[in-house]
Amino acid sequence: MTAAILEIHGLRVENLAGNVLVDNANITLMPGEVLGLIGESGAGKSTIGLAAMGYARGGCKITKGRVVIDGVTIQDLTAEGRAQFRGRRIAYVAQSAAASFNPAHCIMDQICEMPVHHGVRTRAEAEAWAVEMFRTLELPNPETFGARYPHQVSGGQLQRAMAIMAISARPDIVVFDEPTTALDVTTQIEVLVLIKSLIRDYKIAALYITHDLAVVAQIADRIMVLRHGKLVETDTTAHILHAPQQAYTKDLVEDRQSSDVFQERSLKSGREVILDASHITAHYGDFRVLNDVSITVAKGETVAIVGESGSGKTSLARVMVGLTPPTSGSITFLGQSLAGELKQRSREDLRKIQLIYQQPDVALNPRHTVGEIIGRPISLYFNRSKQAVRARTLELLAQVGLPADYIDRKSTALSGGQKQRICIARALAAEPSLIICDEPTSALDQLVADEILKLLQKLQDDLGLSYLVITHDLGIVRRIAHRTTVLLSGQVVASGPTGDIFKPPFHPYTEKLLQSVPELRESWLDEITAKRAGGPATG
Amino acid sequence: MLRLIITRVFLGCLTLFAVTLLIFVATEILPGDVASAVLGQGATPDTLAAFRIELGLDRPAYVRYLEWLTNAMQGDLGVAMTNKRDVIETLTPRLSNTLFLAGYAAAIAVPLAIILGVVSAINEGKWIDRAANVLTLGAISVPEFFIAYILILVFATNLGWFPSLSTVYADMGFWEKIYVVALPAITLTMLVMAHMLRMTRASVLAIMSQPYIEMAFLKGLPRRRVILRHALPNAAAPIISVVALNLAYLIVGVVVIEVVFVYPGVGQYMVDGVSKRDLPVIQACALVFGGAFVLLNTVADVLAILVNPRLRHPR
Amino acid sequence: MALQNSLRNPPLSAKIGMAVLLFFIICAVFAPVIAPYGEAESVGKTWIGPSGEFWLGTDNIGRDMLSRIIYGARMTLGVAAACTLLSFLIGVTMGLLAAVAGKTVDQVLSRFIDLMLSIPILVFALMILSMLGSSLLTLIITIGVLDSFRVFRLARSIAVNIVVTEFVEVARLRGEGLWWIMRREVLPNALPPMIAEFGLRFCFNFLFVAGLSFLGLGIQPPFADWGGMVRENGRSIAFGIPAPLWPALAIALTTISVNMIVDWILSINARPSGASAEM
Amino acid sequence: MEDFAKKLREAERLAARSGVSRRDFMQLAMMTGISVTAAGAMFSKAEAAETPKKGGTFRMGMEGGSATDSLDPRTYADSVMIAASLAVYNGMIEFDNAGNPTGELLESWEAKPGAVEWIFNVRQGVTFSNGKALDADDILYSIAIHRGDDTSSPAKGILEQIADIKAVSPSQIAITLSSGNADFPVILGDYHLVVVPNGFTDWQNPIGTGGYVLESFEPGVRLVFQNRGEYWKEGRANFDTVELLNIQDVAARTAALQSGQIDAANRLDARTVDLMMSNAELNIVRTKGTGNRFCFVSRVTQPGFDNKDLRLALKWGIDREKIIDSVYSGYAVPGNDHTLDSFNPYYNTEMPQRTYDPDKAAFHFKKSGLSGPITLKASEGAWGSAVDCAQLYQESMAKAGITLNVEKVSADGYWDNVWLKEPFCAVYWGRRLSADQTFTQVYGSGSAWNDSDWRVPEFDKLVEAARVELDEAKRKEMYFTCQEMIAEDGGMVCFAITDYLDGFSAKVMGTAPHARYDMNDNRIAEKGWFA
Repeated sequence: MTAAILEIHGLRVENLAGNVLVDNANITLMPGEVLGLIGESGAGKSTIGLAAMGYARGGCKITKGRVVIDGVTIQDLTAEGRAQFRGRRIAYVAQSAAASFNPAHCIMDQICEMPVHHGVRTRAEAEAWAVEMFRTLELPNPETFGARYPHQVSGGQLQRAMAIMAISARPDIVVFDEPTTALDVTTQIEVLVLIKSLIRDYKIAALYITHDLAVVAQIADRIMVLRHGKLVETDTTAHILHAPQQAYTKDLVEDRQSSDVFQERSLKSGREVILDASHITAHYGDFRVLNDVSITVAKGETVAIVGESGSGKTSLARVMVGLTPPTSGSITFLGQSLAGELKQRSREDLRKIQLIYQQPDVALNPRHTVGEIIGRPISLYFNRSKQAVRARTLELLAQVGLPADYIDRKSTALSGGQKQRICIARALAAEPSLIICDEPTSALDQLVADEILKLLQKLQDDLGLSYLVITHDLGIVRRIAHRTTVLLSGQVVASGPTGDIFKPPFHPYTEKLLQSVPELRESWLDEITAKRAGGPATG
Repeated sequence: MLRLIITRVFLGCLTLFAVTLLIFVATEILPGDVASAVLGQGATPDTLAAFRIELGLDRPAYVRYLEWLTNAMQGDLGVAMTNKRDVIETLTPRLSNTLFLAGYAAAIAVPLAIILGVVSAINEGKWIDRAANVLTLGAISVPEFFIAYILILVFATNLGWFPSLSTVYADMGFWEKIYVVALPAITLTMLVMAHMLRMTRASVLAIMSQPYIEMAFLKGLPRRRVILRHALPNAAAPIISVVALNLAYLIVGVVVIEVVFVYPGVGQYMVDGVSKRDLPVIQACALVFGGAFVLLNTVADVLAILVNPRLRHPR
Repeated sequence: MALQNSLRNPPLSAKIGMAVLLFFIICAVFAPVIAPYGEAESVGKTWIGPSGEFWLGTDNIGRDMLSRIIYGARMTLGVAAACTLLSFLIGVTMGLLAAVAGKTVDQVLSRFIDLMLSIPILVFALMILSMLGSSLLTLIITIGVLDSFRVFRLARSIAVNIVVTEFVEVARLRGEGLWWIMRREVLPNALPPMIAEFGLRFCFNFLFVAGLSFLGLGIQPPFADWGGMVRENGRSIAFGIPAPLWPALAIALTTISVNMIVDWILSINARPSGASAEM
Repeated sequence: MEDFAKKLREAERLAARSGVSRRDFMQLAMMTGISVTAAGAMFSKAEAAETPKKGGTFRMGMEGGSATDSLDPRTYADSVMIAASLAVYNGMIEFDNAGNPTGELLESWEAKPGAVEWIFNVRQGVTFSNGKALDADDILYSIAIHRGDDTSSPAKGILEQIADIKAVSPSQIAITLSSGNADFPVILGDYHLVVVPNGFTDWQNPIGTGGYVLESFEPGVRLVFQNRGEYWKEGRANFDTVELLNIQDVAARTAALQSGQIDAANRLDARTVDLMMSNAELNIVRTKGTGNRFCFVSRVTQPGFDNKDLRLALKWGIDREKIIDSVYSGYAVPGNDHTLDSFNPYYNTEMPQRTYDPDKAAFHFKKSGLSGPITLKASEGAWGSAVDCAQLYQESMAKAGITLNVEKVSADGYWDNVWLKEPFCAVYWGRRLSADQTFTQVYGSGSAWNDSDWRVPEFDKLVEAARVELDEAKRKEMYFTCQEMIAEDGGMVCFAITDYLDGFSAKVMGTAPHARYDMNDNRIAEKGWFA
C-alpha cells in the first residue's frame, strides 16, 4: 500500500475571537483517492479544505495539528515555501468561479499564470495546453475562448475553466469547494461529469466539499460527515448512503431521500383565484425577459415557478411586486386590477403582497434589531401603540418558532435559517394575502431548508396564505407546490397541477430538468450520462 | 461610451458658464469696486466717479456680463481694468507656469504616492506602513507655507542646494526651470501625497477581501505579485478619482506657495485681481480654474470607465 | 462577538491616540488651571527660546507659547468639531438624498456640487463673508459649507452601493418614504466608512480655520487657535526660530492620534481582509 | 549700550558707502541716533568713500507690487512701481537725503511774495530715451494728465491749488496758485509727478529721461532695465542692468537676500532684522522714524468718541514702548498722536512725548462718564502687524480697567469697508511731502480722508495762515500749535512711526538713509553702485 499523499493530524482552527471552527480533524488521502467532505454551513468543511493548503481565511489561525503533504509538514515551511506547494502540489477549485476569477484579466492569462509561475510550463506550452483542454471540455470556440474576460462567459463555462486552471500545474491533490452549488441543475450535471473524468484521467487525489449528499455520492470513494467543526462519521460512500451509523447522518440521508418522493397536495375547498396575471410581457432595457406569461394563484394555494437562471422567473416576481412594470399584460389582484408601477400602488396593495428573498442576510438591515425589523410593518400599516407592536412582534416570533428574547438582538448575530424565519415573520406582520418566495431555501442548508419549508406549509394551513414560489429546485416543487409553471427563457413551457407536470408525457425541457436533479445513488451520474447519447464526453 | 464622454463635456461647459456667471454676481455683491480698490487712499469722490466712467462701471451689470461673455466666446478675455493690459497676454505665461509646477509636482507625487500606498498595503500594519501613515499625516497637518519655510531654511539658506526664489522666465531652459522650481514642487508633493497614499492603500486593502485574491494566494503566488497584478488593477477607479482631485488642487490651490517662492502663477494673479475687483482678470482666472477642475473630473470619469473591463469588453 | 471583543481591548495605537486626544481635551477644559500664564498676557520679549520660565518660549508678541497652546485647544478643537459636524450634516444629507431620490435629483445635485467646487475658495469665502459679515458663526458656516461639497461626493458614492441592497428594496416595497429610507435604512450602514473621512476633515479644518483668518474670519484676538498660532509665528521658522514648531506639533499630534482611533474603528467595521491573516 | 554700538556700526557703514556732503552726513548720522560729535568724528571715514564705479547687474527684491501694476504714473500706489518709475523717468523735484527739495527736471524756482505766483526753470540739455529734447511743454503735459475732471490720478487732489499754469518760454514755466503756498515746490516732488514727453500715452513702453530704459515688465513679477548709456546726472545710474523683483513675502525676501539671490531688499521684518545685523555679508540700512505712522483712529463725530475725555483715555491707555519693543523690536519711535515725523523742520520738539499712564487713562475714562467696552477694528489689511498692536493695546487698556474689544476684520476691501466708516479702527499714514500737506490732508476740514472726522475751523485757519507765512519763526510757531491741537483734542492715537529697514549685500554702495522713502528714496537703482 502506497504512502498517503495528504495527511492531516488533529487539526484545530480558531478565529481571532477564539471560537473553534474546526477541532481535531484527521484526514488521510491516498493518491488518486477522492474524499467527500459533507456537512451544513459552519461545519468547517471549507476551513479544512483550505487548511489542507496551509491557508487560513482572514481572522482565522491554525492553532493545532499538522498538515503533511507528500511527507512535508507545511506548517514548518516559510510563507514562500508554502506558496511553492500551492497550485503546484495542491490546487483549489472555488464555489463561485465568477467571484474567483479576477475581472481585470482575461481567462487565458489567469490559467497560464500558475504553471508559468511554478515553472511547470512555459507560457507558450501553457496556452497550447489550455486551448487543448478547452476543446476537450467542449468550451465554445476554444482558440479564442481564453482571450475572453470572466464576465463574458457563462457560469458553467467559467466553472470548467476554473477546473482547468486548477490542474494546469499538474497538482497531486485538488480541493473542490462546492464547485457546482452555484450552478443550475442542468449545468451542474455537465460540470460533475467533467470533474469526475478529470479526476480519473489525471489520477488526481481530491477533497470534494459539498452540502449535497447526492452530489458527493457520485464522485467520492469515501465520505466524511462533519458538524460544528467536529467529525460525525467517516466511511466508504456505500456505507454512508446505505448503512449510516450516526443519527445526524441518518437524518441527512432520509431527508435527502424524502425530497425525491413526490407528495400530492390538493386544496381543501375549490380554487378561488386571488391573483390573475395574464399575458405579461416585460423588458430590461430593450431585452425581453418575459414573453406573454400568464399565471393564476388561488387562495391557500402554492404555485411554483420553475426555471434555470435567465428563465425570467425572478423577473416575474419583480413584475408582481411592481419593481419591473410590465410592457404589456394585466394583473388582477383580489378582484381589482393592480397598477404596474410601484408608485401607483396603494399602501393596501403593497401590504397584501409580500416578498421573501433568496439571501436572508442581505434582505435584513444589519443595523436594525429583530424587533425593529418585524415591528416596522405593523406600526406602518396598522399604526398600533408601542406595546401593541411589541406584543404582536413577540406573537410573530413565536409563530415562526423563534425565542422571544431574540426581539432585541441584531439580525447579524443569527444563523441563516433564523434570518429567513425573521424575513417570514416580517412578511406575516403585514398580514398579506399573497407571499412571493424567491428561492426561499436555496441559500440554506439541507436540514434547515427542510424546516423552513415545513414552516411555510404550516403557516399556509393556519392562515390560508397563498404562495408564489420561485425556485430552480424541483425537490421543493415536488413537496409544496399545488400547481407548477415551468419557464424557459421568458416563456411558459409547461403549466398545471404539479402532479400532471411530473407525470409523463413530459415536455422535453421538463424532462431534462427532472433528470438533472441528482439522486442518492452512486450509479446515478453514470446512468444519466449513458442515457444521454451525445452528452458531455466522459470517454 | 462616446455618448457618455460627450454629455460629460457638455455638462462641463455648462458648469464653466455657470461659474463665470456666479463669479460675476459674486464680484457684484462684494463691497468696493476696482475704482476704489485701485485708487485706495488716493480716492476722492470725483476721481472715483471719473475712473468708474472710464471703466464703464456706470453701465448696468448684465450688459457688462453679456459683453464679457460674447467676447469670451470669441476668445477675447478683454483687458485688465487696472493696468489696461490684455488679460490673455498676462494669463498665458502664468498659466503655463502654473501647469508646469503642477505637472512637476504631480510627476513626483502621483507615482510616489501610489507606490508607497501599495507598499504600505503589502506591509499592512508593519512599521513601514505606520511610518508612511504618520509622516504623510504630519505633512498635511501643518500649513503649506510652513513646510515651504522649513524647506527654504534647510535647502536654500543653510545648505544652499536650491534657490529660494523660484521665479521662472520665458527665456529659461527646461532643466534650469526644473532646478529652480524644485522647492515648491517638493512642498506641493508633500501636500498632496497623504490623500492619494491613504486612498491607494485603502482601496487596495478593500480589494484584498475579494475571493479572487484568496484564489490568487491559493495559486501559490507571492503577496507582492498578488497585490500588484490582482489587487491593484481592480483598485484603479477610486485611485484615479482621488488623483484627479489632487491634480485639481495642484492647479487651483497653490496661491500661498506662489507667494512664498515668488512663483508667477495664476493663483497670485487671481488674488490680486480679486483684491482689486478687476473683473476681467477674476473671470479669466475663474475660467481657467473651473476649466481645470471640470476637465480633470471628466478625464477621471472616462478613465474610470476605461479601466473597468466590464465596460471595456462588453459581452 | 468578535466585535465586542475588539471594542473591549483596542490596539495600542488606538490607545495612544485616545490618550493624546483626552490630554488635549483636558487641556481645553481646565486651561485656566493648567496654563502657567494668561492666554492674552504678554509676559516677555518676542520669540524667547524655551527656558525654565517659558517651557516653549514666547510667541510673536511675547506671550507664553505653552499657555497659548493649552488655551488654544479650546478654540481649535471646538471650532474644528463644529465645522466638521456641520459639513457632515449638510454633505451626508445631500449625498444620501442624491443616492436615494433617483436619477434627476442625483444629476442636479452632483452638477451643482461640481459647480461649487470649481469656484475658487477665496471668492467663495468672500461671498459668504459679504453676506453674513465676519463672526465665529460665519467662519463655521463658511468652512462647513465649503467642506460639505467634498463630503457630499463621498457620502453619495457610499450610499449608491447601499441603496441597491435588498433591505432597501424591502423598505420601498413596504411603501416607506424617502426620509425614512435615508434615515433608517441607508444612513446607519453608510456611517462607518464616513467616520474615516470625519477624522481627516476634522484635522484639515484646524488649518482651514487659520487659512481664512486673513479675511477676518477665524478666531478673534486675543483667543488662541493652533492654526492661527502657526500662521502668526510661521515666518520666524525661516530664520530658524522654533516658535511655530510647537503649535504645528500640537496639530500634527492631534491629526495622527485622531486617525489612529479612526483606523481602529474602521478595522472593527470592515470584515477582515483575506490577505491580512495570510503570513 | 550695545544699542549704541549697533547704531555706530550702522552709521559708519552708510557713511563709508554713500559719499554724501558733510551737512547731509551730520543729519543722517543723527537720524540713526548718534550724537553730533560722534558723527563729526566719523566723517573722516566718509570722505574716504570712493567715487561710484560703473557696471554690474543690480537685483532688488521689493515688497509693494501686484499683478495689476502699470507704468502709468496715475496708477502708482506702492514702492515697486515708484522705484521702477524713478528708473525710467525723472521727477520734477528731487529731495536730498535730509529731505530738502533740490532741483531735478525743474532746475530752480522762485516765488513772488505771498507764494501765489511761481516761476520754474526747466533743466536744459536733457533728452528723453527716444531722443527728444526736454522742454516746458513736456512738463506741462506731465502735470496736465493729473488734472481735470476726467482724470483718475490720486495726485489730482494736491494739484487742485494750481489756478493757472503756462509756459513762459521753452525753458520756463509760470504757475499761479489759487492761494499762497510756501511749500509748493515740495508738492511737485510727489512721486506721481514724473515727466514724460508731451502727448505720450503708450504706458506699456515708457519713454523718460531716466538713467535706464525698460527692457521687460511682467506686472507683479519683475521689471528689467538696461542702462541707457548717457545720463545727465553725474555719477548716477551706474549699473548696466537693473532687475526689480516683486517679492511680497518678507521671509522670502530675506531668504533671497541672505542666500545672495538679490542684492537689495526693502521692508525687512523688524523682529528678525537683528539676526541679520551680525551677518558681515549684509548691510542693514535703518532710517529711524520716517516710515509708516501707525494709528488707531476714532471718528470724533461718533457717539462716545465725541467725548474728549474718552479720546484722552485712549491716548494715555496705550503702551507705546511695549508695542514698539515687542512688535517692532525697537525699530520704531513712539508717535505723539499726530502724523508729523521728527525730521520735518516744523516738528514740535517742545511738546512732551505722551507715555503710557494707566492712572491718567482710568481717570479720563471715569471722567468721560462712559462705560462698557470699546470696540476696535483691526486687520492685516491695515498693516501686517496691526492685529498684534491691537492685542497689546487691549492688554494695556485692561490694566487701566478699560475693556477694549479687538475685532479682526477682513483684509480684503479694508480701506473700502472699514476705513473712514468704522468709529474706531487701525490706520497707517505715509509720510506727506510737507507739514502743510500733512495737516491739510489728514486733519483739514476739507479733506476727504480726514479719517478722524476732526474738523475744527480755527485749526483750518491756522494752517492756511501758516501756508502763506514766509517768516520761518512765526510759521514754526503756528505749526507747533497745530500739532498741540491735534494731539490734545484729535481723535487719532498715533502710537508709533516705524524705521525703514533696508537690506543690501555688502558690496552695494550709495545706500544712505533718506528722509523721505526707503531704498534711498526709492532711487537706489539710480544712486547705487557696486564696490
